[in-house]
Amino acid sequence: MAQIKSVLRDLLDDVLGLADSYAVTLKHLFRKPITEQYPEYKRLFAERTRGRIILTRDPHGEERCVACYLCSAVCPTDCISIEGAERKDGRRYPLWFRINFARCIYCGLCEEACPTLAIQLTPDFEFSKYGVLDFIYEKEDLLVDHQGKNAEYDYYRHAGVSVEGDKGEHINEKPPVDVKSNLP
Amino acid sequence: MAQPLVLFKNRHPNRVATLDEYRQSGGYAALERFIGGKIDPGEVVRLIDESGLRGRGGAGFPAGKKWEAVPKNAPFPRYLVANADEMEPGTFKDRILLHTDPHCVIEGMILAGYAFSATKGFFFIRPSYDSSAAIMERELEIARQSGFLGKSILGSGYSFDIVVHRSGGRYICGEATALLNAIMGKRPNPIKPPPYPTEKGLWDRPTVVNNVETLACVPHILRNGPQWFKDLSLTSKGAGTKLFCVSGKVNSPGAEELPMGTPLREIIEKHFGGMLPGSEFKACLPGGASTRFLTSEHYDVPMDFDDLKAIGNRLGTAAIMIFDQKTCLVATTHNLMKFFARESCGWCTPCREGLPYMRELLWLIENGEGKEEYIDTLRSMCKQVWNSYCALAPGAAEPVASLLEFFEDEVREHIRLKGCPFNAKAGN
Amino acid sequence: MLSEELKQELRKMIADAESSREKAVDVMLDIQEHHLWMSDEAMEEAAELLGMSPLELDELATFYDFIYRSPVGKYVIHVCDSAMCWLEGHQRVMDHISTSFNVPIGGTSPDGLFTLLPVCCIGYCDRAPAMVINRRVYGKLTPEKIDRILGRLARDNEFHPPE
Amino acid sequence: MPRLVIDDLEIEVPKGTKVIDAAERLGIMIPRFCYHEALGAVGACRMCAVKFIEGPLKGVQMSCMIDAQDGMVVSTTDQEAVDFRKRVIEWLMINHPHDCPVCDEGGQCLLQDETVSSGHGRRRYPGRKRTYRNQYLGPFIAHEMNRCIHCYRCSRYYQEFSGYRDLGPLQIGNRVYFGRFKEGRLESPFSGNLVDICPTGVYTDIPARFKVRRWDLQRAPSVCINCPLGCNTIGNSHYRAVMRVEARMNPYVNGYFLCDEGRFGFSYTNGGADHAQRPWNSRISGADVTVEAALAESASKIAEISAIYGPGAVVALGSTRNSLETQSMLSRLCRRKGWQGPVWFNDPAIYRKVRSGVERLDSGIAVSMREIEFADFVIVAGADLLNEAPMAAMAIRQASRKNATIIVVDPRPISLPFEFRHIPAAPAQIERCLGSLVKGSISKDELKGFDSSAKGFCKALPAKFEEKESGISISELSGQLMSAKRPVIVCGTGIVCESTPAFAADCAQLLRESGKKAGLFYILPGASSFSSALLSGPETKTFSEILPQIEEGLIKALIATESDPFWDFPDRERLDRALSMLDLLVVIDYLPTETVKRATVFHPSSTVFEMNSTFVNQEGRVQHAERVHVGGVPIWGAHPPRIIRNFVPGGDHQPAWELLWKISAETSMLESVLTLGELIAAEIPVFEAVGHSKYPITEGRIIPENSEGSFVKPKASPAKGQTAKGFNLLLTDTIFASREPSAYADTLASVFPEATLFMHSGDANGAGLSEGDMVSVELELGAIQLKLSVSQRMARGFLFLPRQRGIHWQKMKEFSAWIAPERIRKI
Repeated sequence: MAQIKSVLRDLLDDVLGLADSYAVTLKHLFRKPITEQYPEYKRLFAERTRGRIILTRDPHGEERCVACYLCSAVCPTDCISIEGAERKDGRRYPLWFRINFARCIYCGLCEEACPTLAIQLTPDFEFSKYGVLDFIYEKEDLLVDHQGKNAEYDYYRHAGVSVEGDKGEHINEKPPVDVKSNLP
Repeated sequence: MAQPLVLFKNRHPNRVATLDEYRQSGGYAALERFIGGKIDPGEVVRLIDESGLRGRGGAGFPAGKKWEAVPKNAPFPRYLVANADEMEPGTFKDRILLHTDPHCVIEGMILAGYAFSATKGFFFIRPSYDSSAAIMERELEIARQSGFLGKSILGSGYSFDIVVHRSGGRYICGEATALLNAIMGKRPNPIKPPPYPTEKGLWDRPTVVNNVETLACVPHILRNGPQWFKDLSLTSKGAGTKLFCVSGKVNSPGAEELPMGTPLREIIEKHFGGMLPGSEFKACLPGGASTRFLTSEHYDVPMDFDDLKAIGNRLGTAAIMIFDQKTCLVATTHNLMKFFARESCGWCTPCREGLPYMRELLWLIENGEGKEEYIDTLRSMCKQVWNSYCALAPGAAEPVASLLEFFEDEVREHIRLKGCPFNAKAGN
Repeated sequence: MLSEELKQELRKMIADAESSREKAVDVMLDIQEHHLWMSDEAMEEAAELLGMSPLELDELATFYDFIYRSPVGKYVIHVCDSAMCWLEGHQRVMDHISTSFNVPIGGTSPDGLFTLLPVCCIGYCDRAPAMVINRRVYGKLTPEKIDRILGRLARDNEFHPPE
Repeated sequence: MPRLVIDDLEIEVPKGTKVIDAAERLGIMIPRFCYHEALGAVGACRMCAVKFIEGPLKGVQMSCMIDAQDGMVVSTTDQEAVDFRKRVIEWLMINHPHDCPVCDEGGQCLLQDETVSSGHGRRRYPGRKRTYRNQYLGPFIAHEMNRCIHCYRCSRYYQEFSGYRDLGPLQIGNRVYFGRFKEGRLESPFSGNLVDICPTGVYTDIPARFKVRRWDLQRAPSVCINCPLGCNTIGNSHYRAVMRVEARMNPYVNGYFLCDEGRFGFSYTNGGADHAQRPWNSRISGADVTVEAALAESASKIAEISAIYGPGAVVALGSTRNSLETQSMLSRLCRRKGWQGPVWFNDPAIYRKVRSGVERLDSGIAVSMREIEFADFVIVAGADLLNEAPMAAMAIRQASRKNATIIVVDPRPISLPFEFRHIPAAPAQIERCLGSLVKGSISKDELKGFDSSAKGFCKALPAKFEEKESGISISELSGQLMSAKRPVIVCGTGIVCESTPAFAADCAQLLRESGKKAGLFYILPGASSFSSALLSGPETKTFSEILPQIEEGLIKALIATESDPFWDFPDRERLDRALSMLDLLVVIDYLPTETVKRATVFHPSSTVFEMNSTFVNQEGRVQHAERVHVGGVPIWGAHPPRIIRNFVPGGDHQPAWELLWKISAETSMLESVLTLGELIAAEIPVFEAVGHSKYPITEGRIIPENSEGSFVKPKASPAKGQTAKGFNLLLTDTIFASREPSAYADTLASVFPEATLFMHSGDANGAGLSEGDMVSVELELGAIQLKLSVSQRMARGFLFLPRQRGIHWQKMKEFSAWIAPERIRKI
């Protein structure tokens, strides 16, 4: 008797189990689907998404990158190479700037390391090429015409090195010391 | 008790005492007796040591001890420097002394030089005392003519000459080692001993640096004896008289010679005409800008080295700057800090960067941009600047430290009101 | 630019010293008596006389208050701005000189007569506020007194006797 | 020896050791900015504060200012000290700009390190930052005063240590400014050390400016090969280019510092700014070929010529910039193949001087630069140190700062950054002057104690030397020398007579016999003259002696290994003619020399930065230079190409010894000699003797313990006074422009001294010439034009012409010339 009882209980459990999953299926039949029809439909990503890397410009339209080599130093896959140079007015810039996207893992450390907010990751994640060389991005390919995520920041206004104009014209600076001043 | 006049014995309004006047008052007698009489230089040192004469330039180091520090077998030439670079704010006693009785200083220099066999004396004087320098040069020539100075003084075989060295004007030049650098034509940065100037000073030769007032006391002590000098003081530990210069909110500011240990109250009320009408004594700086504020609590303190030390203060140069209840001490301290920050020689970090930092904070407090946390920052910096290279920064910290100790309420009031309750104007 | 006469005089002064560098300040003060300030050429010539490099002399010149490395007027007015003078109204003195005699603070009047500079304590605290003009000191300044002193200098090129 | 406890560790240090150094010995690095071992303590930055807990001092004190004393208990981690140091950083940072990303010091900045380590991260100071304007300080050093933290290291180094007077502190208080009186190039040829000594980025290295960060550099210990001193350096490379050279501390050689020629004269290895100046590829008759083709061509042609004309028709040229490996290989090959050579020098006189000098050095008398610093009396005979071996001048300056007497006996208008007595004796008079000086210092008692040869030498020394013009009394100087304890004789090998180096050794020997700890220091030409002298024997020829054989057609093939006869052989036309007669000119080099241009077969060799190599400096110190990078055409300066290659462009170069071995086709050689170390030891037996057969040899001196120093009887020096009317024209070196390889560095081109002919002012007056005139000097093969400089402080009857790149002095027929007065004219 007890045996029969247990068989029946098992049977009931099985039926209920089936009914449960049917119920879920049934429920989902009437739900809005989550999957999207990529690439026909493209979703908007958050600004902070870590996708393709760009080099931004400062509010005056100058290159933000000063070729400080911090991004290449921090890069865990060593995919950034740079050579720094100096403009006539004393401003540093990258003579060339190369990212090997075939190696990039989009970790965003370069963006964190960048002291001038030049290098930024964008939501663009679609990256497939036929040739390996096509993954090698040069400065021309990386440099964009906008400020990216930080519209106002202008590193050279804070830096304390003069580019154009005299010393002491940056934010929070005193006029330059006049060595020959008669003032005490 | 009558005011005993020693250094100011020959004081005439608007006139310098002549050599004759000085001689009539007993001048050059000590020189004749000691150098002319060829009494051993050691005797000079002994007498000065016994008299308890302490340096009048601010530090209060016993003069005799300093001369003794010149090693007996030290090389020649040896130099004596009279420090008339009186740049401590509030201090002007040396100027008055030089305009009163220059020969007193000259004789003091010669005797001091004799004490450790110096051959040349430098009279180092600041540029704004140009008139005093001119008087000195004139009187030195007179002394030279009279045989008190130059080759073989009074035929004794001891030669000593004095040149006037004009400074280009900087507070740090008053620091003994910086002063030596200044004389040698180097940048006047202090040098931390050892070696002490008494071993390696000017051009690596033994050099003694004494304040002008200290030197002026020497002939009087030698003439009248050490006990006489000791008895001049009102306190048992003190010795001699002291030139007190009083400025600020009193009726007749100026310099007076008073016995060492005269109480502050007596100085102000009896000798300098009392506080200005409508003014009440709030605080004073008892010994120039690098001493601590002395509050009315200690209005009766005897003005002597040890007594002031006992209440945590210093006699310094005995330049008493008196502030009344209408004076904003934050603004005053800011002004003092501005002075010290500007006069830092720029050698060590605490002084060069720390003092402007403190000045900036005081200025912000005074001008209503102060924050509570500045008080803590100031307080810790007051301690930390003690680790600087020379004594300038520790001295500069004294007014601030005492401001925060005795007048913290006033400082907090500034911060609370976002401005100065006295409406004082601190120039930055 | 230094006259041969002056150079001769300076050479003599230097020869009397223990070491030539000792006279650096005196030489510069002397040159200023004639040329008002230490121009680069004056510095170079003075350095040569002293056996120093121009830089070594400049190390001293820029250190000291009373050596002027920038052009100054005929009369350099240093107004004390330390504790006592500040308390007694050094700012009023500065402002008065500045407005009445057209001297910018830290600069020189257009006629090249006066230069106005602050200075730290000059030891005339008992007669505050005080000022130094070409190393002559005037205390207890009032607007009237300043007008008298500077007026006389401007008019007659004569120093007012100290009071 | 005081014992003290620092951070619970006990240490015993020699008396006079500062607490900061005692801590360093325990491995505790107390932060510091102003303190530097070479400059000493001044207590300006107050960064090295520690707390003294027990002992004679208490409280927070500066560890650089306090001598270690018994019983001190010091804590570097005490909260009060830590707080104070943190505050000092805050003070220093209130005005420091926010420019680390664009500062070349970033990544190697002491201030950056200490700021991070102190935990100071946020600026609390509410005021504004102080700013300064910068100055132009020349082509080497960039100035950025905003970054200054006023540690005074630069002015102390520049004025006190190196002895120049054009950079120092101006102004007062927190406006102190370190700079020059007026903008302009720093006068010191040691200015590059400012970069190393500045704890932050006030002075940065212009050639390396903005190129690379320290963390991206490939670094390796290297040795400077421009002059014989062998200063230790660090080569720094990136993207296949040597970016900068820094000084490497070696207490015996260069200390912490380096001269500007050594520091900035490296760009030859990169082929200059456009990378085109270096011959990168193998060539046959001017056309680029593969490495293998060139090697095969050389090997077969050499074999062919040997077969036809005999091996004696092949000559191997080496030079004094060869590495020890190359020199040993050359020496071995010549012997085994029967080639003539190796030839090391052009000028037979120089060769003999170098050899006689090296023969006379022994480990007892040879001093290092470090030992010169402790000398109390230095005699420089026939050497223009600042131009011939700059860092030696710096070493003598340190002796001078310790009050040593310095005497320079040299006919040239010497200038040095310290006080010295100059006796402008003619080259033939140098021995006379030196001899009388030494003789005067030997007392009669001392003379009695000498053995017969010393006695004989001493007695034969000239008793008197009159030097009227300089007004210097030799007898007075002799008196000073008599009381000296550690005299050093520095002897040049350039303009002096052939007998002088040995004579100087005899004088030093005599001083040693008289109980002094005397030293001898030679200035040799080139980085490896010492080893070339060890590798040569009495029959070794110089190029001048080989040249007639080429002209006669006896020699058919020349193998020039890093050797350029055009560099220092006088008669260029003759040389050109002779070389064109050769059947084969094999050139192995890394510089674009004139000889390279004429090569039949050219093989690119590796520079010192591209291989492991060994050099022996002029005091016999063996030093190893490690390979810094593989080399090749550098990438910087232009966009790197977008191609994928499996080879390094310009990467064909090989060490010269390897190329030599390959073209010799001497395959059997490795059977008898297994390693480079054994090769060297086999060629230079002294290596074996001092146990240096292992390779690489990284340290040690190879001069024998005590060579038999036998006194040579001094010859009677010629009588003074000129017979014929005219001038003796001598060639002399000048800094930056006279030495291979640095003279090929385009970084130095802008500082090449102006071509100047030196003449005594009396002579000039007689000839109607004056300072600054442009003159034309008619040499045997043509005239040269250059500026005239006159001086009173030089020997009369002499003209000195700098052997400098860009002056076509090779219009002389011999190594010196006799110029009649009419052949020098003002134009």
